[in-house]
Amino acid sequence: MYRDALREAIDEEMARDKTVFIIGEGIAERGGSYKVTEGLLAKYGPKRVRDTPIAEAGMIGVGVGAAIAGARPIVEILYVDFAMLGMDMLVNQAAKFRLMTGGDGRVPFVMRTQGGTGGGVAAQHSQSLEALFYHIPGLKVVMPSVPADAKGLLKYALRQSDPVMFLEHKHLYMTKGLVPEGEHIIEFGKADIKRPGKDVTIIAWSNMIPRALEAAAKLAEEGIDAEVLDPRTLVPLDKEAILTSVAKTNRVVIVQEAVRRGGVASDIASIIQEEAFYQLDAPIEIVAGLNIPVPFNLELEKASVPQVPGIMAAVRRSLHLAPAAIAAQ
Amino acid sequence: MYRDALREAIDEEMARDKTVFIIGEGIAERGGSYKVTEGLLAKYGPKRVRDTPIAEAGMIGVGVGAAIAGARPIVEILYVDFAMLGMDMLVNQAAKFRLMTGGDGRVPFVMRTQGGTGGGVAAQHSQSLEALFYHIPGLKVVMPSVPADAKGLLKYALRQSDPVMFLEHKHLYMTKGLVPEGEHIIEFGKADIKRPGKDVTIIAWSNMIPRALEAAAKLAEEGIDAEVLDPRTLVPLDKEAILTSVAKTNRVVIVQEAVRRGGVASDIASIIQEEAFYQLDAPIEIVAGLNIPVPFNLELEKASVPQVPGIMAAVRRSLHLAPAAIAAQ
Amino acid sequence: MSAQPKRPNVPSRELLEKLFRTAYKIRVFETEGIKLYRQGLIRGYFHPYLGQEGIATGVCAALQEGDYIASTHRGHGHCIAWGADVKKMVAELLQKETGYCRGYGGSMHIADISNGNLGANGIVGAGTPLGVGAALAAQIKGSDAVTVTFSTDGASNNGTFMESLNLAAIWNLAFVLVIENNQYAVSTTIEESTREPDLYKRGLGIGVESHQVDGNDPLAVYEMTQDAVAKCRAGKGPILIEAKTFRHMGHHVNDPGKYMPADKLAYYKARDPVDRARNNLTEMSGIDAAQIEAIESEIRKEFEDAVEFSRNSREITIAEFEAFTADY
Amino acid sequence: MSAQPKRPNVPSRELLEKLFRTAYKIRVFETEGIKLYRQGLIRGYFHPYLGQEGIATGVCAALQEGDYIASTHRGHGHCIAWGADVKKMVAELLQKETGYCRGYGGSMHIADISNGNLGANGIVGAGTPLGVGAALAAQIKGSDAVTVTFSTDGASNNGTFMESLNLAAIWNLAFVLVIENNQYAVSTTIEESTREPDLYKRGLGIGVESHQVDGNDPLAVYEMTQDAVAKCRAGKGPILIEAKTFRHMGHHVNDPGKYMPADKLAYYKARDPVDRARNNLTEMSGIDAAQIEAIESEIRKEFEDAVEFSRNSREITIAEFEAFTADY
Ligand SMILES: Cc1ncc(C[n+]2csc(CCOP(=O)(O)OP(=O)(O)O)c2C)c(N)n1
Ligand SMILES: Cc1ncc(C[n+]2csc(CCOP(=O)(O)OP(=O)(O)O)c2C)c(N)n1
Ligand SMILES: [Mg+2]
Ligand SMILES: [Mg+2]
Repeated sequence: MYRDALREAIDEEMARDKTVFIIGEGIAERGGSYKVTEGLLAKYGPKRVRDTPIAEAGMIGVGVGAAIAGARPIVEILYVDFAMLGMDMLVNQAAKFRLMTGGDGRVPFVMRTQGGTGGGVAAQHSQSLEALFYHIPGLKVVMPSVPADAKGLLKYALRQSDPVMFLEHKHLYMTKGLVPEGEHIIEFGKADIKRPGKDVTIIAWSNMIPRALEAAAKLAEEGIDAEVLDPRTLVPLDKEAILTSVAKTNRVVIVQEAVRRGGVASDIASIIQEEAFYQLDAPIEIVAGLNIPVPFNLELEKASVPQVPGIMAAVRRSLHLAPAAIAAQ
Repeated sequence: MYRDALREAIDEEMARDKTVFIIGEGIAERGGSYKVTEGLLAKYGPKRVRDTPIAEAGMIGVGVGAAIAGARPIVEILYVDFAMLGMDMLVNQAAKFRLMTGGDGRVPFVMRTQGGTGGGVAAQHSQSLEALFYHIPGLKVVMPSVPADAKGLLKYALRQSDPVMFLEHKHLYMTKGLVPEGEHIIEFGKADIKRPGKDVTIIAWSNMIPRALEAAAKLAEEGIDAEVLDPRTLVPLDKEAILTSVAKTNRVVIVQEAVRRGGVASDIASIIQEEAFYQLDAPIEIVAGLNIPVPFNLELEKASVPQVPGIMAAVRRSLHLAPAAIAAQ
Repeated sequence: MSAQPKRPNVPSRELLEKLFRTAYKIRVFETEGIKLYRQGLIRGYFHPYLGQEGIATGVCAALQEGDYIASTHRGHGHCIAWGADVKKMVAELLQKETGYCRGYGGSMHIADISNGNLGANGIVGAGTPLGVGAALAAQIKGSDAVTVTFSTDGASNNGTFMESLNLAAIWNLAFVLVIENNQYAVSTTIEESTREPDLYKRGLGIGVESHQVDGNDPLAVYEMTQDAVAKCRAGKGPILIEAKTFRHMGHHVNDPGKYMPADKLAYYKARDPVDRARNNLTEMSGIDAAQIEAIESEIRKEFEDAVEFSRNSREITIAEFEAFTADY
Repeated sequence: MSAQPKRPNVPSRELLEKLFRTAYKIRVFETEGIKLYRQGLIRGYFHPYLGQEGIATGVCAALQEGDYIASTHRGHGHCIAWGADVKKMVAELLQKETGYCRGYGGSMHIADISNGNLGANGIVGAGTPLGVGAALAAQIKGSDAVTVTFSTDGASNNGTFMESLNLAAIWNLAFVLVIENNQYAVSTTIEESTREPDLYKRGLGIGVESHQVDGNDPLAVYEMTQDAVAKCRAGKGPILIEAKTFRHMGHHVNDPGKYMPADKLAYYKARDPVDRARNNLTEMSGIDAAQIEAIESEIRKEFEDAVEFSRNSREITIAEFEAFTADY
């Protein structure tokens, strides 16, 4: 499972490198709200696995400071929404430090947190905020969708020297998937084709991957062969892989759970239209969260973020299938 | 001047509505770092014009609370960079409150601050962060480029009921411009054509407007007739005005001082390509800040954000002028 | 422990009954609400106020119309003590259109703005700056309203606590910060979170009058709050009150709370605030068992009616939703 | 005021000379630096440390190799006291490639990571969590390094202060927080910013050993820091030290500082920390005027050389810039 893959990555890296440590709320004895850190306290002791008070700005700040001083902190923030309390430390310190010091200062800092909607936790516990980090040069942004990627990317994160926003999804912790045996490391900036196809490129990440794959499977029954591309890391972004896929399909649908306005999808779209303008046979479709805070009511929550039928409809639009053909579905 | 226009707006609205008040660092006796609030203490007294300690999260938080309780606060944050300390209050409280309360709770809150590069104040005092607010549904984002807009938009901000990020520019405070006499109010969501033209649409805001106009004037000497469109408010965005202009010119250059990756320009580009795909004769060009923190060194600072020649080059590219023609310049 | 105000000689029957009614209503709401949650009727988070009823009860009894409260993620008790309509509360938990937030907010966001309840909050610590803001608005408007923020031991380790309390202090705001020190933040103890578990001491360092009170004694809480509120109305605010208490169960409905030591739990259960309110009422006012029973069944009935009402209410339609969110 | 450690009988001549050299070097750096600024050679912000030299001087003399410091926006003094290369400092202010940050940082961002200087900071208050983080890293690595964060009166009203000091406390970190209370945040006085201008009291509320010292007395600062550092190395950290002081001029080079009362300024100028360091050296070690003069001209020469060096240095080229930022 996704959460076990994350735990394995942390465990292996803590064993390998004694400067790796983890702090967060309820992560020690209790093993964390999503059980990612279960067992680590017993194995690595209270110096390297610590509970914190409810002090997000402080936790992130001390993590950044520890990283500057040469340790490798993992700071677990319960919900990405709460990371807003630590934005100054992320935006003005972690992200800036390397450039401000002319390259001497490095910040090998990893913030692990989770976002997305899930079961009526409402507006302050349901956001997908990757776009905020994406816009801040100096931060890496990682959004694994499957257990193998979760493990490989987290291990890589703990071996490089820039601050990493490692964004998990509350819906994915219990999802299953094969994880390669042995040392399994995935470099940043390498997209993964989760499903090859030739008619249209669906770009998605995190919890939108399962939905995109479900949509692709259903579209296959209609004779539409969709490629599903998972960038896995948004910063750095594998532009090459995206452009290669677009060159093949000439049609793009981007799916993000985050709100439409100013999301990462817009940026990817802006890049594709700039660099592959003459290859596009249709406008790039963006399927995204509505431009609103997430409502508590479950039906409204569901209506607020992309679902499989919405993805399918966007694909059909991009293939210029007449609304009639769509309605017939 | 821009700063006088801002002061007039605050002054007039404080006179009109006794619940309008302003807090910030050094804004009372000292009149603020940019002299926007000069004289207001004497006129409205220490209850409604208050200095605060260095407590950005607290200032923004109490502003939001006061707004919820029916007052009309203006919170001045010295640099938009420092607003990162109050992001939780902006993102999780101010922006969410109306929806979370089913519409009963309103937040007539105005945060005034300034951003942008200017004279070697380096990475933590030079950011253009509008994209972060733009991505958070519930926040309005206003970026006036000339004194008249500054006044009219600030007056409107103080009469509506949603939280407003009123983003000024450090380079604009001393710029001059006509401000209409009498009650001068500008509704949000109305773009302004700062220069009409027919060959290409340059979309820009804040301090990029003077540069876009300068570029347009120089391009006119080359026989290129550029339209310069200033959205003035990014949220709400006047899509109609943009699409009307694009329908006329079929070519778009978007200029923003903020970094390219995940900026508002990308989002506007994504909208145009979606809604006016078949009208575009060339890829939308984005001229933006580099994807890096702003360096201290003045030459590097200058190289980090859009300058007039870069805007001109993008316009020429969008008109398919051969590199040779460009080189000839 | 700092000085506590003296108890007035004889609390009125009216007051004692009010305290009991409130405490008992919270108890019923939470006990029955948990059942609804377990039946799957309530989604999202549900943080019960069981064991802490004495605080909201005592504090709100000392406030008057026009005052403000701001609450926490564990907010049902504050809402009820403030006099909320139980129907609209249950309807909100059941995500119905008749709820306080029309189903948009849920347990962590119930608010009643027109009535001075600035709302529960999903961000630990956020109620403090918001409450200070309401107190600032009151001062600017020249009103004599007092604002109370209910806060927590957990929140007192967050920067917002000192930062906004300091603003209230320099501006002499009519603001009372009530720290409900239930000694846990989920499973983390107060001793793990700070070297100084007497949280009221933090106010002293920034010149704020600060007290400690037994949070399980509704009358003591009431009296201390009354004193604090009077001082605030006289321009002598803000005031900090730390109320020591303990949860009767885990952090939220699905947390078994195994980490809570049995003896400590037993100690606090023996000092149950609802029992105390009931005992105070019987002992000090001479009301008899039948009258108590009548009050209790009236309150239980109110809750049952609220559930009935809520079950019969409809949810917001997609069309209404689209209209409501059209200008976002 | 809390207890101060007793002065050891006779400070060594070595120590006294070190204190004087440091204080004087800061004085020269700032005085001459301001001239360069006024000539237009330095851009951006320049916050002089004039009048506060006693603090950085005393604190850093009590530290040893391997320790860490984190600084403020007014950071030149800390940097110099820490033993920085004046050449690289001036070069940085002149945005040259030979500067500490190769011209990328400027006055507010000078750092020297490999040497334990975590850097100045443009965000008031940010040095505290960063310093606590360095202390945490040291604890995890099993090193006996102590971290000192220089902070300010202004920063102590910001949430980061209590929030991160509390983390240092629960983890018993080897961390010393030095609050340079110069009684102003730009033009806002400490009395306007808090009801309790004795800032060290804030540490007491969270169980942190806290002291106050005369920041204009380098020797007193040294002794108190030495004691604090020893306690930290023995696992008894963190410790808070409030050093009272006053600026000799406005907030930054372009601030005339008219709001500073003349009598207060005169009071503090009469207690000039550089004079004190010089007097201590002459009085307690018997060094003569000629030797003092020799030290002073040596230091002035060092600064002049640094200016010469910096003027002759080149700036980063656009090609280097592109290469450096390629992977952002
Ligand atoms: C800023 C923030 N951090 C973390 C959480 C997750 N969280 C919800 S309740 C809670 C524990 C709260 O403890 P305390 O503040 O003492 O209140 P109590 O639950 O004891 O009433 C935590 C960590 C949150 N909601 N907000
Ligand atoms: C978070 C933040 N808010 C505001 C500022 C702007 N600013 C720079 S220095 C300063 C005053 C600082 O006063 P204090 O912290 O006491 O330090 P001092 O200047 O007295 O050394 C202010 C408000 C800032 N740099 N950072
Ligand atoms: Mg608690
Ligand atoms: Mg100061």
